Amino acid sequence: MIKIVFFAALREQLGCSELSLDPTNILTINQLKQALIEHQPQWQTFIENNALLSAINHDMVDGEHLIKSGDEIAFFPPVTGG
Amino acid sequence: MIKIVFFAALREQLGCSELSLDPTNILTINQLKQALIEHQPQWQTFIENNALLSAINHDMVDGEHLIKSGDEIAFFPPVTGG
Amino acid sequence: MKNEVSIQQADFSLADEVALLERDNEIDGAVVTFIGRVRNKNEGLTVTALTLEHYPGMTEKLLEKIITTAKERWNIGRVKVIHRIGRLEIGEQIVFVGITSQHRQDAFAANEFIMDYLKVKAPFWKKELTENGEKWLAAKSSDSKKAEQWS
Amino acid sequence: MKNEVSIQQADFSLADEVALLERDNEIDGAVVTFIGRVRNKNEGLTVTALTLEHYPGMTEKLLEKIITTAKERWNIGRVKVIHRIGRLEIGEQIVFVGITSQHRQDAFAANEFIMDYLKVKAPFWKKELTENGEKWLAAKSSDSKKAEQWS
Repeated sequence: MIKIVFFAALREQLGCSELSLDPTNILTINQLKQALIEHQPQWQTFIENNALLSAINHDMVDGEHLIKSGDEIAFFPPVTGG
Repeated sequence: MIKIVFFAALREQLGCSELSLDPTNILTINQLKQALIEHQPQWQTFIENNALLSAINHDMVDGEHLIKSGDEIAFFPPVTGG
Repeated sequence: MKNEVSIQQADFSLADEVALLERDNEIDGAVVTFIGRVRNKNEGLTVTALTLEHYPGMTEKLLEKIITTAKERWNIGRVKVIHRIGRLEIGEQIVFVGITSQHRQDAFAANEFIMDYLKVKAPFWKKELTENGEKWLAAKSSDSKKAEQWS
Repeated sequence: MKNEVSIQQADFSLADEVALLERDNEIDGAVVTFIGRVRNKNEGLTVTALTLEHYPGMTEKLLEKIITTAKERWNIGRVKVIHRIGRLEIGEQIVFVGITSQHRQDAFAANEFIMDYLKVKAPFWKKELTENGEKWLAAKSSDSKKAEQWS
């Protein structure tokens, strides 16, 4: 299984802060995004937002990055702290 | 009369923090330095120190600057605050 | 690296933090601090409060990385970064960066560097409560450009 | 310009000074402070104390001029400069510069600018009490070069 977490505006748009998925047939971040949209079609606009950032196990990654079972994947908007 | 003040290492070298002079025949800072050396020949080395700074009425000035009666003239080493 | 980063809801005391940076530290003559506070206006709107969300775990890791980079780049002594989360009212402290150094130039540069990278890298998000309702802040391209100047 | 400069023997409280800069000031989100302290080493010698002398009147005038220039050059809010005189022991605070601004970059730059100019322009002189006796500090050419970078 993989754990997926969402933050800030994205968390509110999806109405979801965390979910778990079986990563079978999901190789990359981009494929995970497609799986999420199939899972919840109303998420499409928000998940396909080009500004969205992704991290695996607390490291920023791009869409081609490989996913393995046990990973924690995060999606979030550009950061605005400080 | 003009008031002349000395600070820091220069004050200690001269053994003097303040003196008053009649500025007759003293037109510039450089001429004032010569008058001080005539007044106290043992001051020569310290007064002729090229690093010495001078101010008239709290504004930094160079050796050619004109002096007038009532001025406060200061001589001091490069500053080291902060 | 121990205790150099703190993510907390509670307020902090500038005096206490600086005292810790200075304690038993007789070699560093320069101390530079930055404090970011909630201001009452942003992009023309009156702000009444902020809510700060973060990604626990990733935030600390990123801030520690930024501090490590700052230490490699400048000759600095002690470092402390505090970032608050949760609801904050106007005028409240949000973020603190404190640096000691033997050289004031290094303390200034490292402090500004840490703030610039924190702004664009650390996973915090601000939601403003304004006169027009709640609003997630948009990231500013000027912040990205400022951070790029260090590379 | 009122109360922006203080030359004093007494110590000062960082917390109180920052509180004054922040009081009734809900627009400036950034506060940058610099503190210079007496360190225990200088140029390889162990220092036990410092004595600071200044030129009363000229010091205040020069610091006010430097602050005016900083305000022309950067978008800053409030400014406070404190410089202590007299005998100071190891670890004691010597100088404080505090700046508030709507923009952290301006607060950092103006603070460093004021310190750089204070160092080379304001008529203060430090005498160190070292293991080898008393010694007036020599001005450093690196300080002059640093100040020139702003022009």
